[in-house]
Amino acid sequence: MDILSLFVIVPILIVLALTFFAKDLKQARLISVVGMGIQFAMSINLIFAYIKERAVNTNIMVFTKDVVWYETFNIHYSIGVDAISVVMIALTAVVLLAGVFISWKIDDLPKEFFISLIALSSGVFGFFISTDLFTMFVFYEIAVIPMYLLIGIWGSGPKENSAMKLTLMLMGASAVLSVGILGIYFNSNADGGPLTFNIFEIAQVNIPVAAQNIFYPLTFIGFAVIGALFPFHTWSPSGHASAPTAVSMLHAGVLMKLGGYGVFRIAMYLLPVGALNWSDFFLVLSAFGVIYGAFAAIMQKDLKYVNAYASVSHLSLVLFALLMFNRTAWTGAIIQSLSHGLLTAMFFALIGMVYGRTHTREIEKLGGIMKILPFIGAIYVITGLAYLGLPGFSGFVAEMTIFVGAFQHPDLFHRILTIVVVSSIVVTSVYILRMVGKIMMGPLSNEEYKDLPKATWFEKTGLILLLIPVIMIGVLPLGLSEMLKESIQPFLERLL
Amino acid sequence: MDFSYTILIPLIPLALFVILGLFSKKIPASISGWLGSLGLGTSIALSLYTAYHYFMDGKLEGVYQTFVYKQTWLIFTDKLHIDLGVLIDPISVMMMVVVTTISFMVHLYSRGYMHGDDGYTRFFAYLALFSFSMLGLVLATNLFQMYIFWELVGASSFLLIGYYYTKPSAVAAAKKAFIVTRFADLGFLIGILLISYYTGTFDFKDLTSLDGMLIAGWGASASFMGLSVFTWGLILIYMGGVGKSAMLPFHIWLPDAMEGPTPVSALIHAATMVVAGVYLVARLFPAYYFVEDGFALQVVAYVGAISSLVAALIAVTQTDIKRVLAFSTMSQIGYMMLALGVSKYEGHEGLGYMASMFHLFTHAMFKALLFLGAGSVIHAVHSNYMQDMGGLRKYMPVTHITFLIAALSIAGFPGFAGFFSKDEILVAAFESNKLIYYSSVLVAGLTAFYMFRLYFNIFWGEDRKYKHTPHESPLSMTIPLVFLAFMSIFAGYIPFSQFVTADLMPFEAHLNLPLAAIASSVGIIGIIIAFIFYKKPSDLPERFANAFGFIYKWIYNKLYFDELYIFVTKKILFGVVAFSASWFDKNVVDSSMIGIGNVTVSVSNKIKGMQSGKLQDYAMSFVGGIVVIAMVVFYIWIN
Amino acid sequence: MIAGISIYEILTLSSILFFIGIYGFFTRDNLITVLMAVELILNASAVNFVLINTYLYPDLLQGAVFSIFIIALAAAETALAIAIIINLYRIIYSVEVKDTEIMKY
Amino acid sequence: MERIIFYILAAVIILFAVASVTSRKILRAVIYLLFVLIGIAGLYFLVDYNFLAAIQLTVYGGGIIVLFIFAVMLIHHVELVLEKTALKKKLIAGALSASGLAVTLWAISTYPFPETSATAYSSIEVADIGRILLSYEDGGFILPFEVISVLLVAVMIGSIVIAKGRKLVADGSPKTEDGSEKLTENK
Repeated sequence: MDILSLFVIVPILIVLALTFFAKDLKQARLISVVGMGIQFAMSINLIFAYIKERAVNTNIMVFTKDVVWYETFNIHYSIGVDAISVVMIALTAVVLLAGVFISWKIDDLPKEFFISLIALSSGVFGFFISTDLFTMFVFYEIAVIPMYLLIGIWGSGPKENSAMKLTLMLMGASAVLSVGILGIYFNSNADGGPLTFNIFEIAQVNIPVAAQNIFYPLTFIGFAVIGALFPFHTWSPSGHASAPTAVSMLHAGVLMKLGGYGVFRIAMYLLPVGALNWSDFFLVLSAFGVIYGAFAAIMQKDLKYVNAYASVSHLSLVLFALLMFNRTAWTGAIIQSLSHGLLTAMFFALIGMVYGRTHTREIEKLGGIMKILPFIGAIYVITGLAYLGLPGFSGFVAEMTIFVGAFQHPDLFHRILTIVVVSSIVVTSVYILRMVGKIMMGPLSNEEYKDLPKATWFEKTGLILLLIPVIMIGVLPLGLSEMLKESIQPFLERLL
Repeated sequence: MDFSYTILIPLIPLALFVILGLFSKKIPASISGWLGSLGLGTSIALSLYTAYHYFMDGKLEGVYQTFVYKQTWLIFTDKLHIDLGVLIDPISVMMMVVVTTISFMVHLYSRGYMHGDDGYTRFFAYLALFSFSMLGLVLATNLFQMYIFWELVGASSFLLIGYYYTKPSAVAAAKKAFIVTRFADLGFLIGILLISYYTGTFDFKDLTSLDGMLIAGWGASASFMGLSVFTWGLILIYMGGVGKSAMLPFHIWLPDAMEGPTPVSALIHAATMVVAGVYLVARLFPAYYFVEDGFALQVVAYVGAISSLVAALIAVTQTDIKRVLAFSTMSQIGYMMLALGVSKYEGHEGLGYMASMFHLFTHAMFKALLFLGAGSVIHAVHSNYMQDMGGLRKYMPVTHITFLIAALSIAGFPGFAGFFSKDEILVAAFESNKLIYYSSVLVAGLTAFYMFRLYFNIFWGEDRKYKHTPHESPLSMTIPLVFLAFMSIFAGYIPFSQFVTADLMPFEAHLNLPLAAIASSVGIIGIIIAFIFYKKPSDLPERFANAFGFIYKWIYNKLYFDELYIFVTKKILFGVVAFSASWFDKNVVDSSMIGIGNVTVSVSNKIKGMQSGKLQDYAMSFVGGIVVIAMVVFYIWIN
Repeated sequence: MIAGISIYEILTLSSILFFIGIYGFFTRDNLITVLMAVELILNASAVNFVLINTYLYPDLLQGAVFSIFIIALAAAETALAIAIIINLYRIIYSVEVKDTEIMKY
Repeated sequence: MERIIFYILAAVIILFAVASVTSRKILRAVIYLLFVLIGIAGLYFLVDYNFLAAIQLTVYGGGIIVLFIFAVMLIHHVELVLEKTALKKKLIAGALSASGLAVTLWAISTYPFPETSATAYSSIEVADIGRILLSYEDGGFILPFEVISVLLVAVMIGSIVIAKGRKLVADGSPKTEDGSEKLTENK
C-alpha cells in the first residue's frame, strides 16, 4: 500500500474498529487516540519522506499513483502530493489528534461521535491527496456532510438550525462548484484529446477564454464559501458557535482551509486567464472581508462568535493573498492557512475548556479566570498574542509574508488595498486584547468560579500539541517557506 | 576584530526567560531572583567588554567601523529577506550598555521590591523577555528585525504593565499601551513596506550608506501630496517611533502604563523601551537627513519640541508622583527627538545627533534613578500621591540623597550629568532653530520646577499620618540607587563626542558657556520657585492655580487627550464602525441568506399545495393540460 | 341515420354532454354526485360509439357492441364505486370529496 | 319529424344533464340523471338500435339509478341538500369545460367526415348482436365478451367484500355489522 492511500484507508479502518469493537467511551477514545496517533506519526513521516523524495524527484507531484475508477467518464483515483498538500495533511493530523484529546470526556454517544469525526477526516485527507477533480470533489463532500450530524447531534444552543444553515450553504456552494468542475471537464478537450478530470492533464490544455470567464467565478465561489468569503460567511459564526469543541476545531482549523486550497489548486491553476480577469472583483471582496470580519468581531458577545469572525477576517486574508499573484504572497497564504488552522483550533479548544467549566461563553459574564486556571489562562494569553501576530509565533510569519508579498505588486491599486488590509492588525489586537483582558484578567467575575477544576492532562496534551508547531513555524520559518516556494513554482509558471 | 560573541548578550536573557517561564512553578523565588540577576550580570559584563573593545579599537582611519553578523531567517523575494543578527556600531554599543546596565540594576532592585509577591518568578521571566527583546531591537541589522523586536518589546511591555492582572486599571492600561503602540506600529510597518518596495532592501547598512545608490535615487521617486514616497515612508516609520516613545499624539498610554510595578516603569517606561523611537531615528539618521532636504527630520524636530513642552506643562500639574515622572520622561524624550531633528550630518554640525544620544544615556541613568527612588518611596508609604507624602528625608536618607542628585541632574544643575547633555542639546537647537531653542529653554525651566516640586513635596514639608513609620528600603534596593546616583553625576564627564557621532567620526565638543549659563540659570530659577512654593506648606500653589483657572484645569486633565481618544475609539470606531459591521452582518448578510432559505420553504409550501390529494384538483389539472396540449397540437397542425 | 340530422350535430350533442359531465366531475362535492357525472361522461362516449357507427359504418356493428360493453363496464364501475363509497362512509363518516385527500401522503 | 324529435331529445338530454350536475338536492340529481339516460335511450331508438336502447333503459335506468338511490339512502337521508359549491371553483371548472368543449367542437366542425355509401342494417336484431358477440371469426367479440364476464364477476365479488367492511377494529374487538363508529372513535 502506498504512503498516501494509507491516509484514506487508516481512518476507514479506525471507523470499522470503532464500529465493531468499541463498547464504551473508554474503548472508543482509546481506539481513536491510537488511530489518530498513527495518523499523526504517518504525517510526520510523510514530511520527511517528502523532503527525501523531493531531492531526487523534480515532478510537480511526488508519490503519484493512478487507478482507473470509472472509465466511461475518464475518472481516476489519482493521487500525489506537493509541499502544499503535505503541510495541509500534517495540519489535519495535528488538529485531529488534538481534537480527540480535547473530546476525551465526551459523554453523549461517544462511539458515534468519534466515528463521524474520523470519517470526516478521511474525506479531508483524500481531498488533499487527490489530483483528479472528480475524486477530489467526492472527498470534499465526504468531508462536509458528517458536519451536519456532528453539529446537529453533539452541538449546543440552536444546533439544528445552525447545522442546517451550515450544511445547506455548503451544499449550495458544492452545487455551484460542481457546475464549475463539470465546466472545466467538458472544456478539457479544447486542444483535442479526451475529456479528463486529471488536474495536470487539464493544466496542459488551453481552455477557451470565454469558458474560463464563466467557470472561474463558479469554481472560485464554490470553494470560497467554505473559505468564508464575504458575503458567504454567515454559516460560520452560528455553525461554530453551535458545534462541539472538537468539531469547531476541526472545522475552523482544517475544513475551512479546503476553500483556499481548492481555490488555489483548482480554480486558479486550471483557469488562469479567468483568474486574472476576475481577480480585482474578488480581491476587493476579500480585502473587505478582512476588515469587516475584524470589526464585526469587536462587537460580539459570545467567545465563539469572536473567534468565528476572527476566522472570517484571517481566512479572507488567505484569499486576498492568493489573489495577489506572486510567489511571496502565495507562500504567505499557505503559511497563514497553517497558522490560522493551528491557532484557531487552540482558541476553540480553550473556549471549550472555559465553557465546559463555567457553562457560559458570554464575555461579560467571565473575568479573572487566569487566577483560577493558570495553565489555561497562560495558554490563552499566548494564543491571543500569537493570533494578533506577535513575532515568534506562526501568525507573524504568515502575515508578514503576505503583506510584504502583496506590497510587491506592481499595480498601485493593489498596494493601496494592501495598506488597507495591513491596518487590520490593529483591529485584530483590539478584539483579541478585549477578549483576553476581560475573561482572563481583571477581578474574578463570579465567586462560584473559585473552585473550577484545573486543566487535566489530556487538555494540556491537546493544547501543547498545537502550540509546538505554532512556535516552530514562528521561530524557524525558513525551511517551511522555502519548501512551499518550490511547490509554488508550477503555479507561477502557469499563471504568470 | 570579531564581535560575534555579542550575540550572547541578548541570548542569555532569552535563555533565562525560557527557563523561568517554563519552570516558573518549580523554581523557588529565592533562586529565580538570583538567576535573573546573574544572567543580566553576565550580559552587562559582556556588553561593557564590547564597549571597551569597540571604542578603543573599533576605528579604522578615524572612522568607527560597523560590524554585522547575521543569519537569514525568512526569505520573501529574491531581494527582500529578513536577517537576524547583530549590528555593532557606536549607537548600538552605547544602547546595549544602557539597556544591560538599567536592566541589571532593575533586577537587583526588584529582588527587594517584589519580595514576597505571588508571581515573583513570573516577574523575572517577563523582565528577561523584555531584556532580550530590547537588546534584539538595539542590535537589529535591518528594519524588519527591528520591527520584530519592536513588537516583542510591545508585548513584554503589555505583560509587565498588566503584571497585576487582577487589577482592572492595570489590565486597561496594558491594553491601552499595546493597542496605541500597535496603531503606531501600523505606520512603522507600512513605512517599511513602502521603503522596501522602492529600495528592495530592509538592511540598515544599505539604507544608510552614503555612497550606495539608494539615497541618491530617493528624491526622484514617485510623489504623493507633494512629498516623495520616501519621505512618506520615513514619516510613517517615525510614527512607530512616536508611538513607542510616547510623543504627541500617541503619548496617552505612557501615564497609564505607570500601573505596572515601579521597577518596570524604571526599566521600560523611563530608560529603555521609550527611547526606542529616538534610537530608530538615529539608526536611520542619514536617510532622514538626506531625503528631500530632511523634511522628515523637521517633522521629528517639531514633534519632539511640542511633546516636550506639552509634557512639561502637564507634569507641573500632576499629583501622582509616577505620572509626574512619566510626563517628565515624555518631555525629556521630546528633547532627544528635537536634538536629532535639528542635527546636521558632518563633524561638529552633527552636534545634535551626538547630544541626543548623550542625553539618552544620561537620562537613562537619572530617570531610572528617579523611578527607583519613587518606587522606594511608594514601597515605604504605600501610596502614589504627593498628598500622602512629606517629610520623608528623616526616614529615608539614602533615597532622599539619591533622589536629590537625580533631580539636580535632570534640572541641569551645573556639574551634574544632565547639565552637560542638556547643554549640548540647547547649543544644537540654538544653532539651527531659534523657535525650538526658546521652547527648549522654557522646558528646562519647567523641568527644574516640577522636579523640585516633587522633591520638596516628598521629602520636605510636614509629616503625614502614616499607617506605620516609613523606613529606609533594604540594601538590595538602595545599592542600585547609589550606583545610579553615581552615574547621574559622573556620566556627564564622558567625552561622548569621541564615541557617538552621526558620521561615525569623533570630534571635539566644547561647553558653550553663555548658553550653558542661560540654561542653568533658568533651571535654578525653576528650583527657587519650587522652593518658595513647596518648601513650606503654603497656599501659594493653590492661589496660583486658581489664577490660571481653566488653563490649569485643561492642563491638569492632560489637555483632554484621553477623552478625545476615547471619543474616537469608543464612539466612532466601536460605536459606529464596529457596531454597524456587526449589525450589517446580522441583519443584512445573514438575513439575506436566511431569506433565501425562507423563500425556498415558502415556494415549496406553495408547490406542496398543488399536491392536495383532492381528486378534482388532479382532474382539473389533467383536463387543463389536455386542453392546452390539444390547442398546441391543433395550432401546429393548422400551420 | 336520423333524417335531417348530420353527424356534426350529433357529435356536438355528445360533446356538450361530455363536458357537462366534466364540469360536474369538477364541481360536485359529494362522491355520489361525482360518480353520476362520470356516468354522464360514459354515456356521452357511448352515444358517440353508436352514432358514429350508424353514420359512418352502417354495415358494421362494432359501435353497438362497444356500447354494450360500456354499459356493462359502467354498471360494474358503479357497483364497485358505491361499495367503496359506503365503506368509506363507514370509516370516516363522510363522502365529501374534501375529506378524502389522504391520497397525497 | 325525426329531426324535431332529435332536437327535443337533445334539449332534454342537455337540460337534464345540466340540472343533474348542478342540483343541490341529491335525490333530484339522481332523477335528473335518469331523464338524461332515458333521453339517450331515445336517441338509440331513433337510430333503430332497439336492443341497445332496451339495455340502456334496463341497466342504466333500472340498475344503476336504483343503485344510486340506494347509496343515497344508505348514506344520507333523501332530503339531503348539498353544500353550495364555491364560485371560484365553479368558474374555473366552467372555464376549463368550456374551453375543452370549444376545442372539441372546433375539431369536429373542421373535420371532413366522409359520406358513406354502405347499406345499413335495416334494423338491428338481438340475434345479430348475439352472433357478433359470440363469434370467434374475424370481427367477432368473443374475447372481450369473456373478459367483460370475468370482470363483472370480479366486480361483484369485490363489491361484496368491500361493502361488507373490515372484520376487526383497531382495538381488536370484533366489529359489528355497522361497526363504523367504533373505528372512527378509535382513530
